[in-house]
Amino acid sequence: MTTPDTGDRMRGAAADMSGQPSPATALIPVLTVALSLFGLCLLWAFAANAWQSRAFPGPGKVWQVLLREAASGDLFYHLGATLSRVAAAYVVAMVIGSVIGVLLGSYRGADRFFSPWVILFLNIPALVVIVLAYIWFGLNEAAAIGAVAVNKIPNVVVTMREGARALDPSYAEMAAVYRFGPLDRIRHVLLPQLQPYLAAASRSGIALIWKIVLVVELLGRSNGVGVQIYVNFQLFDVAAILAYTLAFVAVMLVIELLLVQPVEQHATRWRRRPA
Amino acid sequence: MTTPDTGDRMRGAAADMSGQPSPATALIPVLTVALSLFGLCLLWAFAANAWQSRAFPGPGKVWQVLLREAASGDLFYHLGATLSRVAAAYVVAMVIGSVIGVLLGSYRGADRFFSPWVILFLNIPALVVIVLAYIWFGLNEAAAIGAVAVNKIPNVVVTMREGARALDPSYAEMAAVYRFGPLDRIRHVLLPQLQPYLAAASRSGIALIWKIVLVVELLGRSNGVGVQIYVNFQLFDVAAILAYTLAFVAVMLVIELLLVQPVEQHATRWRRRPA
Amino acid sequence: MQPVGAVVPLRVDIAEKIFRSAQGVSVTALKDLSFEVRQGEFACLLGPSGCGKTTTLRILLGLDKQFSGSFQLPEGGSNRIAAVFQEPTLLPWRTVEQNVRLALPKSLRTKDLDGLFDILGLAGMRSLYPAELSLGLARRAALARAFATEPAVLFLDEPFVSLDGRTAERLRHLLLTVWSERPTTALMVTHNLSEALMLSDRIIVLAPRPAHVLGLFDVPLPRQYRSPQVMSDLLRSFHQKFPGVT
Amino acid sequence: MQPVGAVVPLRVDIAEKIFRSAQGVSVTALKDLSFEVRQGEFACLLGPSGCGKTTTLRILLGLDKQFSGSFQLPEGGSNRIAAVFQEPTLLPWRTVEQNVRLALPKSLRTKDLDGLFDILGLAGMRSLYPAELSLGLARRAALARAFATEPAVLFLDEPFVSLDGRTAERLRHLLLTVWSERPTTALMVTHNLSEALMLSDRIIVLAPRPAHVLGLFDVPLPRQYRSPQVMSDLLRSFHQKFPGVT
Amino acid sequence: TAKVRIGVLKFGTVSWALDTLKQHKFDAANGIDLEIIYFAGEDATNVAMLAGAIDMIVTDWLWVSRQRSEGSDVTLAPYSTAVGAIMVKQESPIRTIADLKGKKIGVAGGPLDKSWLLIQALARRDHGLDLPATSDIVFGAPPLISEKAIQGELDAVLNFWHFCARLEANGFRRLVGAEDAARALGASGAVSALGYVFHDKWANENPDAVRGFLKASAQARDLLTRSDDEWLRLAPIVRAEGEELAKLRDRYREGIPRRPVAEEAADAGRLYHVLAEIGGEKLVGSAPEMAPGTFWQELLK
Ligand SMILES: Nc1ncnc2c1ncn2[C@@H]1O[C@H](COP(=O)(O)OP(=O)(O)OP(=O)(O)O)[C@@H](O)[C@H]1O
Ligand SMILES: Nc1ncnc2c1ncn2[C@@H]1O[C@H](COP(=O)(O)OP(=O)(O)OP(=O)(O)O)[C@@H](O)[C@H]1O
Ligand SMILES: [Mg+2]
Ligand SMILES: [Mg+2]
Repeated sequence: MTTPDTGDRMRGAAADMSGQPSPATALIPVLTVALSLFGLCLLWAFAANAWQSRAFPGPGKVWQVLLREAASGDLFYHLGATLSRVAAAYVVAMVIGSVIGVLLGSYRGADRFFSPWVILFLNIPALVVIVLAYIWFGLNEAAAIGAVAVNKIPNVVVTMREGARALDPSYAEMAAVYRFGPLDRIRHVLLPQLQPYLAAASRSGIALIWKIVLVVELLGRSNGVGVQIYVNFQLFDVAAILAYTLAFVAVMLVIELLLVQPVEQHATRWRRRPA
Repeated sequence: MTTPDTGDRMRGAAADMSGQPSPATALIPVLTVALSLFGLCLLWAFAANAWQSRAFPGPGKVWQVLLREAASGDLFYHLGATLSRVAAAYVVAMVIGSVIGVLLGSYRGADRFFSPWVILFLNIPALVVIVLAYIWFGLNEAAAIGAVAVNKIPNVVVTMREGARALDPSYAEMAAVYRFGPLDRIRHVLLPQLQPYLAAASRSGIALIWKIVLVVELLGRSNGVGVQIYVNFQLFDVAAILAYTLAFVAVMLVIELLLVQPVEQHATRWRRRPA
Repeated sequence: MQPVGAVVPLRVDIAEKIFRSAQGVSVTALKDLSFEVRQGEFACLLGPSGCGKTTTLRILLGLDKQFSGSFQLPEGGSNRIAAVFQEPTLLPWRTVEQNVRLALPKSLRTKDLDGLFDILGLAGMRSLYPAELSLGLARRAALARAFATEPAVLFLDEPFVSLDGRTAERLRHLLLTVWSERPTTALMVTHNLSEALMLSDRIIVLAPRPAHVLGLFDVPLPRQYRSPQVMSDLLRSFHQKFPGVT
Repeated sequence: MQPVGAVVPLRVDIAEKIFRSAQGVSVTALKDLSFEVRQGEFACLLGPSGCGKTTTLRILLGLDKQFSGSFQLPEGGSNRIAAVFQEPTLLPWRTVEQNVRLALPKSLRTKDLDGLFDILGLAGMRSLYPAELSLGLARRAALARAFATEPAVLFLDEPFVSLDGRTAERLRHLLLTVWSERPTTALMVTHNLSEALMLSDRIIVLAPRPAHVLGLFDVPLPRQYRSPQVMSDLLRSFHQKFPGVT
Repeated sequence: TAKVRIGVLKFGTVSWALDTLKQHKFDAANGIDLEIIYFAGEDATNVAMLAGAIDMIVTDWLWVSRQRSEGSDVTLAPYSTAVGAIMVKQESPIRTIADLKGKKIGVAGGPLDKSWLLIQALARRDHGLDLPATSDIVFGAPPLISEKAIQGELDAVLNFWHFCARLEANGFRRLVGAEDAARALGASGAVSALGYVFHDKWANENPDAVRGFLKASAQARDLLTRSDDEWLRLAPIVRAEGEELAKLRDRYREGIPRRPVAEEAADAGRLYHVLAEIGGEKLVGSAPEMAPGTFWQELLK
C-alpha cells in the first residue's frame, strides 16, 4: 500500500556552523539583557501610569530618590552593611547546609532520624530564631549573621538532600574501583552532579537570605537596607523602599550576569545541548 | 613480587535478603521518628534548663500553653485560617512556578531575556509585594494569597529551571521517535526527571510560604497564626509563639510522614539503591 | 517530482554534517553521504567505529536538524517509525512492560505481548525496572519496544551486541519475522559482517570519518538459501570487493 | 592458611547472591559459584546473557557486599585494580583525557599518554566530552583509562563490543601487551568465543541464571601459536566439550 | 558623667524630643552622656533591652506591668499621654460610636491594642455595641491602615496618634479618642500611654543618670512646648511640613503629661481593670492588678 508523494522530505537547517562566533553573536547576550531591562522599565512606567497611587511610584520618581540617597552617601553605607551580612550568612549557610544535606541524602538511617528535625527547623519562623539569637548572643553582628544562617540552612539541606539522593551510583563505583582520593571524589564526582542543586539553592538562597537579613536588621540593627526600608514604610515612602530594593537587585543582577552566568556556562559546557 | 598473606579476603554480608520484611522491620520507621522527636524534646528541655530565660521556655511550659489554646478553640481557628492560606498559595505558586521554570529551562532565548526579571522578582522584599497587593487589591484574602504566591513563584522558577536544564535529552528523543503524546511526555518523561527538583521546591516552598503567610497576616489580616504570633511577640510571650509554631510544625510533620514520604518512596523505588 | 502512486524509497542526501565540540574542535562527521533504500528493503550500514553511523540515523530520525542536505522517508503503511538506539534508552522509572507499552500507539496499548516477551527471554522480567536488568536484558527490552510498535520504518543501531551467540541468533530470526510480516523498510547499523550478510538485501559500506559511501554490496539471494556454505562464498566476494574492510 | 610467600590466586567462592527487585521479585543471580584464576593468568568468563557475569565482577570489585560466600583477590605487585565496565562510565563533565588521568594514581598523573591514545584511535579526541563521542569511542576511552593505570588485577566486562572488526583486533593486541608487560591477573567477560580462545589461558563457562560453573576449558598453548588453523581446532574441541554453548 | 543608652525608633516621635535634647546639649548640662541608638521597629527596642544592649526604651505601662508580674524589674517614667483615636473622613456620615455598627474599621496594632480595647469597652457600655461582632474589623500595619483610609476602602480607622495627626491634616476628623474613652471609663485625667522604661536595678545603680536624663528630657519638652521655631528645625526628621507639621506639633504638645505621677498611677490601676476585663488573660497574664512598681517608685515619692 503506497500513497502518492505527500513528501516526508526534510532539509537540514545548517547555516554557518563552522568558523568562530562573529562579534555580532558575542553581543547578543548584552543586547538581550539591555532589552530585557528596558522592557521591564517600560512595563513598570506603564503600570505606574495606569494605577496612579502614592504606593506605586514610576521609575522616574524612584530614580530621583536613588540619586538623592546615593549623593548623600546613605545608600552606599546601608547597602554595604547589608551586602556584607548577606555575603557572610550566605557562605556559612551554603557550606553547613550542603554538608548536612549531602550526608542526610547519602545515609538513609541518619535521614530517617533527622528528617523531623529538618522539618522543624525549616518551619520555625524567622522571628523566633532572630529574637532568641539576639537574646542569647547579644545584639551583635555574629548573632545577626548566625540567625540568618540558621534560618537558611534547612532550605539548603532540603535541596542538597534531594541532589544527593539523585546521585548516579555508577560514578561513585567507578571512583571506588579506581581509588579516587576524597578530594578528587568531591571535586570530580560529587560536585558536578550536585551542580544544578547547588545553583538552585544558591540563587533562591541568596534571595531568601537577603529577605531574612531585612528582618534581622529590622529587629536589631541600626544600619542596613532593612532599617531603611522599614523606616520608610512607617512614613509610607514607597519610592524610597523601591529605591533601596532596586539598588540591591542591581548588585545581584551584576553579580549574576558577570559572575554566576559565565561560571555556570563554563561548568555545564559538557552538557549535550538539545538539538 | 608477592607478599605474605595479608589477606584481601572478603566475606559477603548477606543476612536474610529473602522473604517478606518482618513486622519488626516495618516498625522501624515509626520507632525512628518517635526516637527522633523524643531526642529533640530532650535536647530542648536540656537547653531551656541551661539558659534559663523567659525568652526560651521549656517544652512543658509550651505544652501547657498549647493545651490552653487548643481548649479555647483559638488554636484551631487560627491554624485553620493559616493552613488554608498556605495551601492555596502553595498550589498557585507551584503550578505557575513550575510551568515558567520548565519553559525558561528549555528555551535558552526566553531564559536570557527573562532571567533579569526573575532576579528582580526573586529579590523584591516580601513587604513590598504584600503592601502593593493590599493597596491595589484591597485588604482581602485574594490579595493576601496572591502576594504570597508572587513571593514564592520566583523561587520555584529558579529550582525548576535548573531541573529542566539538567534533563537528559535522550529520553525526550526516544519519546519523539515513538511519538509520545503531550500528556505521556509530561507524565512519563518530564515529571519523573523533575521529581527531585519538585521535591526540593515543595519542601522548602511550603516552609517559605508559611513564613510569608505570617507576614501577610501580620500586615493586614485579622486571624491566623501570624496575627497570634505577632500579638504574643508584642507581649513577649515566647511560650505562646512557640506553641503556635509547633502546632503548625506538627501538621507539616504529619503530612510529611503520612503523605509525602510514602509517595516519594513510591516515586523513587526505581532508583538503584547504593549498595 | 515523484510520479503519482510511486513507491517512495528512503533517500539520503546529506552534503555535510559538522559538529562543534564544547572545546571548540570542529568534527566533520558526514560529507556527501547519499544512498537509497527501496521500500520494503532491509539494508545494513557498515563502517568503522566513530565514522558517523549513529549521526546518520539521528538525522533520519529527525533528532538532529543541524546539517546541510536533505533526506526523505518512505511513504505508506502505518507511517510509524521505530528505532533501537545504540544504548537501550529505557525510562528508568518505568518497568520493562510499561516501557514497551508506552511506546505503542493508543490502538495497540493493550496488545498481548506474552509471545514477544517469551521469545526475547523477558517473560519473568516484565515487572523489573531497567536498573535491575543486565545490559543484555535491557537491549532485549529495547528490541521488544521497537518490534511491538509494528513500524513501517525500522532503524536499528547495533541491536545484537552484548548478547550471547544463541540469543543473538534467536533475535535475528525474530527481526526477520517482524520485518517480513508487513512492508517494513529497515536500516540497521552493525559491525558484524556475517550478521549483515545474513539479514540484509543490501550492505552500504561507509568510509572512515567523514562518512561517505564507499560502495554497495547487494545480496540478491532469498534468506532461506543463505546456508553456511553460501555465506562463506558471500564473505569471500565481499572481501574481494572491499579489501581491508573488517 | 596460605603458606608464607606463596602466590595467592584470585579465588571465588560465592554461595548465593539474591536480588530483591523493587516490585518484590526475588532473582537468584549466583548459586554456588566457585572458581580460581592463578596469578598472572588471563581468564575469560563465558555465559549466556543475564546469567550473572556482571554481578560476579561487581562482587569482586567490592561494589556489592550483599552476598553469602567469600572471595580473595590476588596479592602482590602494585595491588591496583582496573576495570572496564560494561558501559563506559566516563564522567560526562570531564574530557576524555581528564577522565583517563583522574583514574591514575598520583605518581602516574603526568604520564605520557600519546602512544596509548594513538593506538586507541583517540588522538584527536582528547579534548572532547563523553557526550560528544560515539559509543565505540567512549568504550575505547574506558579501555584507555583501564590500561593507563598499570593494574595488577584487571577486570573487563565485554570490552570489545560496538567496535568494528579491525579496531577490535588492534585493541585485543594492545590488551595482550598491557597484560604481559607486568604480572597482571585478568578476568574478562565476553560473549565472543573466538575472542576468548585467542586471548585467554582458561575459559570459565557459566550456566544460565543462577550462574554456576559448567566447566573449565584450558588453552595451554602460547598465544603466538594460535594460528587460524589452531583456532578452528580449538573451537571444535570446545564445541565438543560444551555442546549447545554459543 | 553617667552614660545613658536609649533605643528609639528612627523618625519616631520620641526621637524628635531626643534630637532637641542633643541639639541643645541638655544632656551634658545635666551631667549625663546620652547615646541614642536607632532601630527600625518598636519591637527591636524591646529585644535590644532584653539583650542588654541598651538601658532605656520607650513603651507603654501595660507592657511594663505584665513584665513585672512575670518577674521582671522594668519600670516606667511617664513620657507622653498622646494616644490613638478613631478617625473618619470629614464628610463621613459617622457621627458617634453607635454609627460604627456594620462599618469597616481598620485597627492598627492588633486585637490587643490598648486604645482599641478602651474604645470597645466604651462602645459596649454606652451603646451596648460589640464592635468586633457587629463591624468588619481589619487589623493591619499602621501605615497601611492610614493609606487604606485615604483610599476610602475603610470607613473608619483607629491608629496611633501621629498617624491620626497626619490624617487630620488630610481631611479627616476625630470621632473619638482613646483618652476620651479612658476618661469615660473612670480615669480622672490623661494617663501616660508611653513612658521611658528601664530596669529598677539599673536605676538603683545609676540614680543620677536617671534623674539627669529625666530632667534633660523635661527641658527638651519645655523647649518644644514654647518654641515653634524648634519645630521648624525638626521638620526634616518629623517628615512633615505646613498643616501636617502644625497638627503634629499641637498634638505632641497636648500629649505632654502634666499631672503628678501618683495620680496617673492610680488612674492606670483603674484602667487596668477595664482592660483586663475586655482583653482577658491574653492581654494581662494572670495578674489581677496592675503590678506594683509599674511607675518608677522614685517619682511617686
Ligand atoms: N556533539 C558532538 N560534538 C562533537 N563531535 C561529535 C558530537 N557527536 C558526535 N561527534 C563525533 O562524530 C563522529 C561520528 O559519531 P557517531 O556517533 O555517528 O559514530 P558511529 O559511526 O555511530 O560510531 P560507533 O560505531 O562507535 O557507534 C565521532 O567522531 C564523534 O566523536
Ligand atoms: N538490582 C537488581 N534487582 C533484581 N535483579 C537484578 C538486579 N541486578 C541484576 N539483576 C538480575 O540478575 C541477573 C544477572 O545480571 P547480570 O548483570 O550479572 O547479568 P550478565 O551476566 O552480566 O548479563 P549480560 O551479558 O546481559 O550483561 C539478571 O537476570 C538481572 O535481571
Ligand atoms: Mg554509533
Ligand atoms: Mg553484564
